[in-house]
Amino acid sequence: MLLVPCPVCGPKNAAELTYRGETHSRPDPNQATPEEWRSYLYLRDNPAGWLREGWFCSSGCRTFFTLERNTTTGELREPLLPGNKVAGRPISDGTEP
Amino acid sequence: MADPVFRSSVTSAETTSAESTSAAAVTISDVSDWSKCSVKAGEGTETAKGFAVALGTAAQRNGVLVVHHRQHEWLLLGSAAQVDETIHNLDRDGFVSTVDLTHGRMMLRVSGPRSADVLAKVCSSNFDDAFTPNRAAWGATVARVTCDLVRDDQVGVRSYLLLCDRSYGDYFFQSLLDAADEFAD
Amino acid sequence: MRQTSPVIKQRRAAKYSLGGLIRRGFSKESWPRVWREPEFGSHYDVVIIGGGVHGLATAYYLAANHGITNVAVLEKGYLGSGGSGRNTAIVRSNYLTPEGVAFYDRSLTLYNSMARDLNLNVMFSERGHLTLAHTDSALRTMHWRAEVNKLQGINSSVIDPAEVKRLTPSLDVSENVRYPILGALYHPPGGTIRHDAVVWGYARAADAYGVDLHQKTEVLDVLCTGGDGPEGKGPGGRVVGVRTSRGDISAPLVVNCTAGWASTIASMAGVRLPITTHPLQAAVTEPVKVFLPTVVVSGSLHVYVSQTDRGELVFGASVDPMATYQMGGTLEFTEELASHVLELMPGIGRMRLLRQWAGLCDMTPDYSPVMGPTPVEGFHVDVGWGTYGFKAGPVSGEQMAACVANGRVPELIAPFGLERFSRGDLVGEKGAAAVGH
Amino acid sequence: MSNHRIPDAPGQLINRDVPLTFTWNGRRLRGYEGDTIVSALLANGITITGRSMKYHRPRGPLTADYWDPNTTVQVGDEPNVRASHRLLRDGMNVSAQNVWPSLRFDLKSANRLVGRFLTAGFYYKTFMKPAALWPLYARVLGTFAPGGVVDLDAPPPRNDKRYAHPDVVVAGGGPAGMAAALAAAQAGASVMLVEHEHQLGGHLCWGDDTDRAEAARLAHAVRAAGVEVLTDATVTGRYEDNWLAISQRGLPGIDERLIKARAGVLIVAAGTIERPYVFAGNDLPGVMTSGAVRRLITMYGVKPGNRAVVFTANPSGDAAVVALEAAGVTIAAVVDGRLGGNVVAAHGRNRVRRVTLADGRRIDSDLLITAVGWTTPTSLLNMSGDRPVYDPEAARFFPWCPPDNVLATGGLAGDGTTEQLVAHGEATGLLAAARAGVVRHRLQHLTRRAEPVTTPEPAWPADERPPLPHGSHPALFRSTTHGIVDYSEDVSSKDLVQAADEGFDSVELVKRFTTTTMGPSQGKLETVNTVAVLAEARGETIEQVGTTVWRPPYAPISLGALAGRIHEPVRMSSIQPWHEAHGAQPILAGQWIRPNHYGDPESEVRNTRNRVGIIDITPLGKLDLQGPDVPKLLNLLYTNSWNALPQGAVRYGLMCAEDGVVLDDGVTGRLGPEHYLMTTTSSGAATVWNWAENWLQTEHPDWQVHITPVTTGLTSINVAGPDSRQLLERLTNDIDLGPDAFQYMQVRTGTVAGVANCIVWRIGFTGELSYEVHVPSGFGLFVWEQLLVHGQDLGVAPFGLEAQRIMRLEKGHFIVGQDTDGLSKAPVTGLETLLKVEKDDWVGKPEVVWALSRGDGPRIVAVQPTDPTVVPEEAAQIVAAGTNQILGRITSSRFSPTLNRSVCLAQVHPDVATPGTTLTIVLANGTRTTAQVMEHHAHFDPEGSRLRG
Ligand SMILES: Cc1cc2nc3c(=O)[nH]c(=O)nc-3n(C[C@H](O)[C@H](O)[C@H](O)COP(=O)(O)OP(=O)(O)OC[C@H]3O[C@@H](n4cnc5c(N)ncnc54)[C@H](O)[C@@H]3O)c2cc1C
Ligand SMILES: NC(=O)c1ccc[n+]([C@@H]2O[C@H](COP(=O)([O-])OP(=O)(O)OC[C@H]3O[C@@H](n4cnc5c(N)ncnc54)[C@H](O)[C@@H]3O)[C@@H](O)[C@H]2O)c1
Ligand SMILES: Cc1cc2nc3c(=O)[nH]c(=O)nc-3n(C[C@H](O)[C@H](O)[C@H](O)COP(=O)(O)O)c2cc1C
Ligand SMILES: [Zn+2]
Repeated sequence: MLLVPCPVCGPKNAAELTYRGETHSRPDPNQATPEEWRSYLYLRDNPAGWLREGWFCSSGCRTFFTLERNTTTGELREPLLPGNKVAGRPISDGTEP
Repeated sequence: MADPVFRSSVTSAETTSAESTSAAAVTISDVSDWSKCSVKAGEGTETAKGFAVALGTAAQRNGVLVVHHRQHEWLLLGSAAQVDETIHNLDRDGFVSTVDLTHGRMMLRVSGPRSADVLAKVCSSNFDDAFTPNRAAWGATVARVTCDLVRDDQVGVRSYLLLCDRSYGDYFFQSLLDAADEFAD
Repeated sequence: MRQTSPVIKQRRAAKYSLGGLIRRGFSKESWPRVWREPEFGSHYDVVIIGGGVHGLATAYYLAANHGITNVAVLEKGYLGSGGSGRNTAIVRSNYLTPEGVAFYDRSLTLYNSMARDLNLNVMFSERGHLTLAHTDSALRTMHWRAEVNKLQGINSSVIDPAEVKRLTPSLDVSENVRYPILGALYHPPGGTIRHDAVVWGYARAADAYGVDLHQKTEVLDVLCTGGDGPEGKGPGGRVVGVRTSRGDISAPLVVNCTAGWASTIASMAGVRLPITTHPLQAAVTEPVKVFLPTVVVSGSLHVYVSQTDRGELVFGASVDPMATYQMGGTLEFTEELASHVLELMPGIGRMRLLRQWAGLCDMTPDYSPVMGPTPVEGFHVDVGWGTYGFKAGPVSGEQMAACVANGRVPELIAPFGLERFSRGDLVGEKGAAAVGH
Repeated sequence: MSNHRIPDAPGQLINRDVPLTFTWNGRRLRGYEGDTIVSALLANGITITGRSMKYHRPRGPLTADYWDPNTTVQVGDEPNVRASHRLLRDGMNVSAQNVWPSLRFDLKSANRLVGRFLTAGFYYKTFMKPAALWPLYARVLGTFAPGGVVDLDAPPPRNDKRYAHPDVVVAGGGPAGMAAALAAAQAGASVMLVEHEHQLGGHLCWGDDTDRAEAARLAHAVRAAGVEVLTDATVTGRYEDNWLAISQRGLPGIDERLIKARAGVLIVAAGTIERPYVFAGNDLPGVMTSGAVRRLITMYGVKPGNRAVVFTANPSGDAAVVALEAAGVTIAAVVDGRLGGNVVAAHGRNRVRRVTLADGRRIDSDLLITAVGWTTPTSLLNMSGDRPVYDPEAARFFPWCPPDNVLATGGLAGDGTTEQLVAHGEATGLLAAARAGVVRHRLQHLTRRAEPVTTPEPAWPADERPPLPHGSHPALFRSTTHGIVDYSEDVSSKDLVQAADEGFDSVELVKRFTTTTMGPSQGKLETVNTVAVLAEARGETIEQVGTTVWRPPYAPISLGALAGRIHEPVRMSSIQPWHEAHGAQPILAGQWIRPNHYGDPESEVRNTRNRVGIIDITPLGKLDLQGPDVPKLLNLLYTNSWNALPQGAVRYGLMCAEDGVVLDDGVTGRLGPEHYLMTTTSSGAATVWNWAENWLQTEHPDWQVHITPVTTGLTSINVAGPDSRQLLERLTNDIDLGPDAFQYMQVRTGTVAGVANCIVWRIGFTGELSYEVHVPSGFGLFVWEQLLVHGQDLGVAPFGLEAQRIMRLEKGHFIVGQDTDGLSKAPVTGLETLLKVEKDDWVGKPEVVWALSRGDGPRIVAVQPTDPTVVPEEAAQIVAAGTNQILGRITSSRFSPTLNRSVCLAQVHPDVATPGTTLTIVLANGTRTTAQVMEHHAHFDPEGSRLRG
């Protein structure tokens, strides 16, 4: 289980937090065209790589915060734990030995 | 009219049996009748300075245990009189609010040399002295219930206060008793 | 587009049969290869990205129904290495909306004749599918589904706990448990199928028509022209080919059938999708003698289970909340799974978990797929299959083939177009239970 | 039994002073304490321990350790017990699995005769016609399912869990693992040493005197150094950030426990596993690995046979010769693989009788021992992201580059003498302790509550361990004949070659087509042989073919252990004990247990409508809101306007999500100048709290609002009915309840039944005059009891959820989530006046505005069936008359005791939402009935005169 660095509590098991997904900014509700608004509602970059995402420390300090995580390697941009990366080779993607 | 009767949320019969002698490896007692008050204020305010408790820790202030478990929030635990007095004397500058949580939170004390082992069966927090020294305060799930935890050793004996929503009372108490079972002597 | 003659020639594939098996048992003659190792071509009429059941079925029906055989299926791993090779193979048609029901029912029809059509036993086992209700509101949803299903002519009804017990004796239907079984949606035609066989069946049959199956061929870019975005990508443009790890291919039509990876391919064409990628995990136990005759799903407990004819219990759950392309799996999944399945069947606590794995699911906001053309001409999608797309493989292939071949969106898939999101017309499957297999 | 046991000798783990009795297929047998089931069976001369899956060939011990594929048995109600690992207990009932009808006489072994047709994947190629018969075939195939029998009525096992946070976890208690644990502990790390077997020592346990002395020395030192030693325990999984699953068995009173450990560093010291050899007859009882006979002889004092042929290509085979001789087994031949010797076939029916060698010799023997090399249990490393590489010189895989917080040592990492292994283990332990120190420092530094660390973070120690050498070993995988590769799946090398010939062109496809490596040992024994056979068939190297993916668990773990204790939180109001004592029918609503009714909900309705009823509605979500900017927040969260809510007033509000879909509803009251109480639905309580916090923290951090949930701090009691005012007046003296002083939609605070700080608001879900009383929960039950005592003469009676549901339906109030669904946008409610499109910003506004202008969304309408006795089921479909075209559905329905007729709410297409429209409803039994769309949502008292009275 991922250790998630809550800015207030410190590293916590991911299960202690609520994942909130890809961050995106809210268009002005009075100006937005239906296209823009619905792209805010539904469309996502969903990158295979670095993703900025929201977390909520739901069973701890109740802070909403964002962090950057690589969706293919599991790395966090601010390395939390030293020594978690596989040096040399990419982490197994499960489809190859 | 009859005088109001205060009742704890722990209604199960075992309540008393868990409160055994202090020599036991672990004792679990229901201390829900403590006064519990939440104070919210900005981090740099006079109110905050008045408490002088670092985030993530707790401290005794005039007989009240002041728990700074969350940003902008303090939990005052103690007797009704002392908590009321602390609230009364708060140095309120700017935006400060208080809510009495006495009735909304149930509180257990888990004490004894094996208390950390009991909690380690139902909570993923690290109970090692280095991570949760005496007077550490934090939030975590315990037996799948969201709790506030405070390490509050009693004359050198390891001890924890656990607060959760009142409605979980029976379930929560039973879960801890069950976890403590293997350490019963 | 140029179509070959309406009478379609199928390359002779050795017919699978008991006779053939016996003859070869004596003669030691070996079976011919299931599919060719084709040469890498530089031009195809249609390029299909993704060698799962959707991509392969689309290729097969393009050839079989429309005579379009100059088709390549590009697969970065081995055939079926995506969701198609790692799903729990539950098949049903008791969906919540009329459009969903019509669509999946067509798929069941195709599955029923598949062994004959593809000359390969896909081991379709119509063992009955039970969706348990533990709360009033879940029961209400079951009724809702049953009523819609009945109007569409689907065999589906709500049954009481006694009937649940009769159909599946290992379930605990007693009342004084944390999650009492208040009833179930019973769907007799639902069941399981051998997922790998379906993949191989379509692959073998498509190959026999001359479709080129390129494994270990990763698409690195989608080549476009005329679009609003950089490199001619994006709305307003059209697709001209793909760049792969083995070279470029030119093609006027490209179909994205990459499920969990759908967003990565779409972004190569400058198209944004209403999709996030989440792992869905599954697990099997060690085998024991067969005791579980039906497929059991519990939405409230986020678990489903069936027993294979090899005796293992196959479990699944709902997707992991965190978006990721990693397939490592988690311990929490097995813990939740075990505690929930023991609520349903307290008698199996001594069975042991043998293996857990994960696949990637392309989740959409309305639990329905995204099918058909995109703002980039020639670039089609058949994605958004989430946790339920295996059962849709045949019908999707059939309809996508028609869509690509005729340049018109067939009625059966019209409700699932990408434009529904900008219109705000989501499909109503969202009301169904969280575990939607 | 005596002639299969050898005399007592050092190293034996059995205690001959404690004989045990057990049964094998009903036959009473004896063994000793310390025996495994298999050693006891062999000591009794029993050599067939089961039959194979497909061909029902007799099988006997092969590796005599946990991974033995042939010794899986049923013990009492427990299926699939590893008999070579499970210790014998007195009174155990052991039986063979996979036999029909009996072990010795197995009818299904007829499959052996048709084996040549049961080639890989044969079922894909046949049973297609006639299609109708496939279910029958499937059932027959099902009877071949291997494995034991689950007793569904057996008492559940006892399991639990715990968490741990060790600096270092060592998987494997052989010499390298013990040395690593010791060194790490001595360097100050907290260490957990996990050993799969019942004792520490690893392969030293079946070594010579020196080996065992070294094992004892290390085991003692490890314990003395304070290492937490777990035996009969397995590291079953390594997940992200060194999150480890450890299964621990055999604790007193606990069958299996799952330990979830967050380790600083994981040391994998899993050793090596001996590979079986592929040749004709290699699955006959009597064919064993060198490790098997050494274990049986040295650890259990069992003599495995009388005359042995030993095929050896390494020191372990050589040592087996010595052990066999010492046990009194005649060595018929030693065939040395290093010198080009080979075995070709073993012959016999139920046991080895003769062996054919490559040089043409045929030798009579009842044992054929093979020592052809090792496979590396790299599974934990693969789970960590490593992809071990094949070294053709050593003929096995080695770790390549695991992540920096996972270290490999011992046989897994290389070869060497015990001293070399121990030295490497020590170096690994030191490195692990140092790295774990950095991890701990970092974690401590990032955790505010932790003991502050003042020293700068130490540098990440580089790996400067001198590597263990890779010994060279002949590449022996398959002889010139075909034999079994995967014993538990009955897959032969011939099947694999056939799969390759058919074009299953990757090892993963071959796995799925043949099921090789998919059985209980998950490839521990068979992967490398599989890969080697495929490489041979395809003319590729082992490295080119690659292995299949390893996945958790390392060794199977019981569902019971994974589940642990069932922690299913249950919530109760302070009055719930009273409800239970008074015969309430409980209903589960989320985590809450609530009273559904007290026997007769319809009479509860009548009593409330005619006199006065009280209901416990504590689960109603309640949020205390304070601060000058609360109105801004309310304006954002609710669709309607909150600018001018007077102090002492309450207002109803509707909430949407950003997509315009109805999220929740409730009332909010203003208690003081900057103090509000918001209520939400019971199920929406947490959602709304988190959601409001989210808007404050992310979009409007400048707003001054404090939110505190007080759902259970306040016990909520609704006092409803014509006499409710009269009842409440008896219990309050500081709140003026007069109809003008305290009007509908107002709130007061005061004392109720002597309890101060109660909040009372006058609103009504039931449509009656009613007061919602919120009491500090410690006194909740007290106030409830007082209401009953003081209202006795008024006929006060409790009512439950069901009565409330009936009454709210009579009043036409919709319930979010029942009458609306995941796609219902706000206009569905028909509450257009609440949708303030002129307000600047509120959540979901754009979608609601567009939905209003389109006007084509469904509507909630009140519906009354033409036949008043017909109650259409909730979810009954509304269709266009004479067709199956769906126009809507009944979302709520009840028989109304007040109106003496059925009443419903429905969601319908706007075309049929006009009052007076006749609808066609399809009932669950298939018949159709008609109903009228009503003018008002409220079936009862649409003017609301009762609740305003
Ligand atoms: C654990 C699990 C259980 C499930 N259970 C069920 C169930 O019971 N019933 C059901 O109906 N559905 C189920 N599903 C869902 C179902 O498996 C999928 O919806 C379905 O398999 C999707 O098929 P597909 O052909 O679209 O995609 P996939 O089978 O995932 O194929 C996509 C392919 O695209 C390839 N690819 C990706 N990127 C590239 C690239 N750049 N270049 C080349 N190739 C690429 C991938 O390697 C992959 O093979 C389950 C899914 C999972 C993970
Ligand atoms: N001569 C022999 O019979 C023989 C047998 C095996 C190994 N060896 C040699 O011994 C050396 C290996 O010594 P070593 O100390 O590395 O290993 P070892 O084989 O002595 O000990 C490894 C131990 O790890 C345990 N283990 C494996 N995976 C585990 C897990 N996931 N959880 C808990 N326990 C686990 C095993 O039960 C075993 O006892 C190598 O050189 C090897 O070739 C020799
Ligand atoms: C329906 C089904 C049944 C399975 N049964 C087994 C099984 O009996 N034994 C096994 O080892 N794996 C079994 N698997 C899992 C596969 O071995 C494999 O883990 C899965 O297809 C994912 O592939 P990967 O682990 O190679 O990534 C099964 C998978 C599915 C989908
Ligand atoms: Zn936090």
